[in-house]
Amino acid sequence: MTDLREPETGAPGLTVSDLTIRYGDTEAVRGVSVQVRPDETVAVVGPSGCGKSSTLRAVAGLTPVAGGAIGLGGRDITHLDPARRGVGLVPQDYAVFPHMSVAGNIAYGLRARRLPADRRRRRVAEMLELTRLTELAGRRPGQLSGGQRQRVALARALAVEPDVLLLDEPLAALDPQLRGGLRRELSAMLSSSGCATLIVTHDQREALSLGTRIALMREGTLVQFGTPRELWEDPADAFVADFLAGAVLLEAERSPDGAAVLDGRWRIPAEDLGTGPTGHGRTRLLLRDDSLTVTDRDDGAAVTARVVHAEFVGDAVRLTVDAHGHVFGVRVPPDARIGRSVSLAVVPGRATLLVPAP
Amino acid sequence: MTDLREPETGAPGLTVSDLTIRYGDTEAVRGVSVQVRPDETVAVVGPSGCGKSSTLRAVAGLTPVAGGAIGLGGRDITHLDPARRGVGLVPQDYAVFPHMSVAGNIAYGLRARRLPADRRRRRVAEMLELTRLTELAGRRPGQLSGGQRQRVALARALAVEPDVLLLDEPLAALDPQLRGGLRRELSAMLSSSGCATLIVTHDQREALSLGTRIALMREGTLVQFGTPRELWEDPADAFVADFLAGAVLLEAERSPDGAAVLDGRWRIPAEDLGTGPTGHGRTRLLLRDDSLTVTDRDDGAAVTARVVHAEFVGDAVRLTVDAHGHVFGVRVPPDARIGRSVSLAVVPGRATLLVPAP
Amino acid sequence: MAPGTARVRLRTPPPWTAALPALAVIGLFSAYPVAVLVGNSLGLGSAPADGGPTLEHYADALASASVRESLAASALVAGVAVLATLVIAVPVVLHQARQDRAGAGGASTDALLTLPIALPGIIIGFFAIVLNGRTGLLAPLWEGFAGLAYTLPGLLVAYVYFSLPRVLGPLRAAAAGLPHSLTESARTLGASKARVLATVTLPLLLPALIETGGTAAAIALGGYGTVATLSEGIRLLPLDVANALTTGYRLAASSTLAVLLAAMAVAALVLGRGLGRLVGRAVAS
Amino acid sequence: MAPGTARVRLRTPPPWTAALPALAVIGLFSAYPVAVLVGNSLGLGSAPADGGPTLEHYADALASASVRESLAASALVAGVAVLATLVIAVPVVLHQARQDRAGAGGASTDALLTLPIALPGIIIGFFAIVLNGRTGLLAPLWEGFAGLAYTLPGLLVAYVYFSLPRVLGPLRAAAAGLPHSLTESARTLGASKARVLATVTLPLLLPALIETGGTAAAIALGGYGTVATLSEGIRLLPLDVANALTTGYRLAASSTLAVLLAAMAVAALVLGRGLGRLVGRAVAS
Repeated sequence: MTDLREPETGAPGLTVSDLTIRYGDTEAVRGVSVQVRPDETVAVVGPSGCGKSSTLRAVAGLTPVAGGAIGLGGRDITHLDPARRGVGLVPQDYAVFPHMSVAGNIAYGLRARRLPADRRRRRVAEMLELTRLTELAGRRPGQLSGGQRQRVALARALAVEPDVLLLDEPLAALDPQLRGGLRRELSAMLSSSGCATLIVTHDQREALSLGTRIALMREGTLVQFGTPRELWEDPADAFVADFLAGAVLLEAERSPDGAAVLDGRWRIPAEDLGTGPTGHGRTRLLLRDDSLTVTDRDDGAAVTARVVHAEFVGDAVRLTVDAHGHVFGVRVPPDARIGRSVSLAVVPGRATLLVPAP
Repeated sequence: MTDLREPETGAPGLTVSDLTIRYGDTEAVRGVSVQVRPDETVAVVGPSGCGKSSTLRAVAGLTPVAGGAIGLGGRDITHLDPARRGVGLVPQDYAVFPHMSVAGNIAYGLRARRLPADRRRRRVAEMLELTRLTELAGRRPGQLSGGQRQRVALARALAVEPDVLLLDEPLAALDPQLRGGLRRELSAMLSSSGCATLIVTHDQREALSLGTRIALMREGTLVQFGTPRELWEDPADAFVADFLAGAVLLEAERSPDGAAVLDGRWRIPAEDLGTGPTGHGRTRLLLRDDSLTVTDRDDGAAVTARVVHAEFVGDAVRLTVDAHGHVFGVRVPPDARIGRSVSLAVVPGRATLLVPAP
Repeated sequence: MAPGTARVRLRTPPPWTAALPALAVIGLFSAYPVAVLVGNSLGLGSAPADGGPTLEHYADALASASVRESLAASALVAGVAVLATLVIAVPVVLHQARQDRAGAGGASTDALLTLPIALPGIIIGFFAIVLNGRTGLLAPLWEGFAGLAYTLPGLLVAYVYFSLPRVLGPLRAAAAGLPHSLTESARTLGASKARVLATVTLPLLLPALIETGGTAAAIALGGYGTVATLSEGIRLLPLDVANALTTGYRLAASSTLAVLLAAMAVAALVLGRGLGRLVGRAVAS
Repeated sequence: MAPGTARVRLRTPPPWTAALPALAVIGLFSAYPVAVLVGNSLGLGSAPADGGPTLEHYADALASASVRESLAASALVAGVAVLATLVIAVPVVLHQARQDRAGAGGASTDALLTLPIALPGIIIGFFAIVLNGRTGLLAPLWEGFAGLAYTLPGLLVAYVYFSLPRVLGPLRAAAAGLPHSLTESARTLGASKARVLATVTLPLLLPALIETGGTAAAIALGGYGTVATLSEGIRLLPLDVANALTTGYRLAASSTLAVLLAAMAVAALVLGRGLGRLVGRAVAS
């Protein structure tokens, strides 16, 4: 309200500009800006309590906005009644109306909009087709599986041809064993619906696989917003690297013969390092699970680390090691003999030095 | 009860022999045999409804046994009162007594056993130390985090020096983001307690990392029981391969120049294949996510598959493909151009032909 | 300890043994006195006055105009009062559910609203007299208020007040049990607040409304204190029962009236529960 | 539609405006009559008989031996009856909770057990007379049964029966809410069933026992029907209130008794709730 900048709410798709949400005295969301273009799926991801669900609820009009603006399809909907926003919401529990059939659920929004009966029936049939529920049209939700209920909620939300589809933790309520298959199914239905979509999730795998762009939030603020590859290959900070890929991001100093990290206690030769451009200013070294290996060398190119823990992960043993206060994951072959401390070196080509563009 | 074989309940540790559990007319568990040696952690894993929790509850004496025998520390406990079994149970919700302090919880079993006050205090102090709860000894459970509550339940169960520790889905109630760290913490505490442990979980990663042996159950029966590497490298059947590693197991025919799979429609040259011994009788080909690659070759060494789905998984795109009715996962570089069908070949050395020992 | 004595008794016993303690409580406190009462009303009592099985006591009772009037008045007062109570209670509990979600702790409001459950029926009758008795406090405002307490509208108001705190608790639990995401989803689908109320909230609340209404009607039917205080006016069934008992100790006749009253109350309760469950199944399956 | 009229009113309004509808219901149906009643009892009534603020009506009431006796008997009957009810109810609800878990649907047992909630107090008094009145059915068995209904033990039994169905519902919900894993864990830790009951089940059930007991005591205190039927014997406070009302219309004196009765009932309810919450906080924090 006190924001003097003109919020950009005129673009097509969804535009969230400088959104702030307060619950009592606590700011749940602070100055978050996210855009969802038509035909695009943006995944808002972050640990629990990061404000991602509040952001989605604000877009749906279910949570009051303390500052900033929300635009949808060129209209400013910041303070519009939820019934007039033109959003399609699929809540975490799917909220399928238990006292209506599958077809009745899908028709709900169309009845509320007083669509003529014949057009309503046609639209419901289309939605049943899209979500492969035609044979279940007469069933009550009580007789459906979790995945089927999700599809009913999706069909119901899509039936009203919303300007944006909002999915709140779409897979969290489902059996973990089935989640992978249902994620692929959901992804296929979303892309065939062709609707701008905002997905909220705490699971980085879901975000990577469902989002054409990812908005990563932490403690109410937006940390990074970009394509999955941008976030994967050039994380804004150590939190993003860790959250998304379990990777470690170290401050590095580049020299002609390589890079120095851990305050110069570890010098990595240039020939072992890949390099990549970063848009985040500083030179940093990105290490993933498979970037390091245990070595016998004990020169400056290796660093000594204490083994904190070792666990079998199937094709490898994953060591958790501590080197000068930084904790890394290292994969070693399952039959490797590991003592209480190890020498670590970079696997050539597997570690990336992120270098600011000149 | 009608089983004529002598159940082996005399061994140290836990011995479950030919266990059958019925709920009304349905057999929840059928003829399951599992042994847990002292100092060993066995993980019972399987999809929901496979009977793994019923097995644990039968060992604790909380579910009646319809057939078979349960031995613990050389005693037959099949029908013993739960209070006299000498098991330490950590239920899925931790079941920390809300009206007692942390120390009071840990002392509960010692009081029930009428341990003298001084020995009780000493034991409680030991357990507080082991689970790093000493500073929280006076707290009420309502003031604890999920991970701390888990440690209270663990300390309480270990305090009575049980012959076996039973953990029911120990990490399922915790925040997904914290689960990895707490798994490592739990693993460390279990190994320092030195108590025979039976863990029930639905998560294959937990089973692989926590179990010295894994018992994989499906629909009430035991499918395979062995070390994580045995199950990983020589799965008993396609279900085990899929459940544990998302891998595919194909019937294969071995010839001097390689192996033929998919009814001879795909011939893989011998030089591309690793081989391993199998204890499960038939020759089979084990394919993991990273066993296949997309190729331009279109000879007999490649197989054509339809692309069902593609999803970004960070460092790669994971294709779900369908070849002659078999569904595989294939990882390709994130920038690969993929059409509607692909030719697949084995990455040399990454696929294993399991050959029965002669 | 001999082997076997420590065996777990976990095998499921036949249902009737498991239900034994509960059934004993029922038998001791319900079934037997009810049977005796019904027996009395059918002329099977052991008192020398009763001479064998007959329906004549029921015929007598139903032939009496005053009993028929009381029956009708009781049914009317209980039914209409409970309906009015539900109409008042629904917005209150929906409002409370909203407050709860917003975390705007309505604990004190809640306590105040259900406090009157402690007020005896006799006090509520007293309220009515104080306010609307023949020389009631409101009489100077409008002469219609004088003596209103003894009329049908007066009784209705008194019984609404009697039923309200009894209805708020269960209804509040039912309203709190409705997932808020249902109404939120309905709103985002384009339904107005009124439409959401009519198509989602009320249909899903209906089973609880019916069951709670039945129970409240049963309790209102049997509530003696209020009507006893207001006994100068319209007569309800409990008054007749008490009368039959005090004016000459005629066991069979008074048993008959008691059975009629109990049967009406139990019918209201059972009907409410049965219908509530039925509607619940239709609504939520 | 003009811009702005469709704005969502989601900003949290000040608490008092949000509580308005609920407060209106309270005011209309509770606060005002209570205030009037209290005013009357303090001599502030508008009737010409009342002459300004005074505590003399309370002094008179408490000086009367019969009122003092009624007060004591009421408190004793309500308190002891509710305690006895809880003692009977706890094993029943624990048994029901076990049944529920085993899926041995106790729906019909459940229905039978709470059905007597529909039985009016007046009918329950009637039961007592039929069974244990001066010429009651049980009198031939043992002469002590004759007239027992009018004695303290007889009243206690009648009030236990009156309270039981009112207590079973809430207690059952509380018992069902106790995680079964708590008792299971306690058992595997080596505690006998009795020890688990004493150290886990009962302590965790205690807040619900206290709150339910308080509410049941409040309702028992005000229950007029039962004692009215048995009015030949021990006198309880509701009888005095009714008497003061009928024998000569003395507003201030009868208001005083009514306030005393209402205050006792409300005190029982509030004490039960407050203490229950307090113990609950001590138990579960």
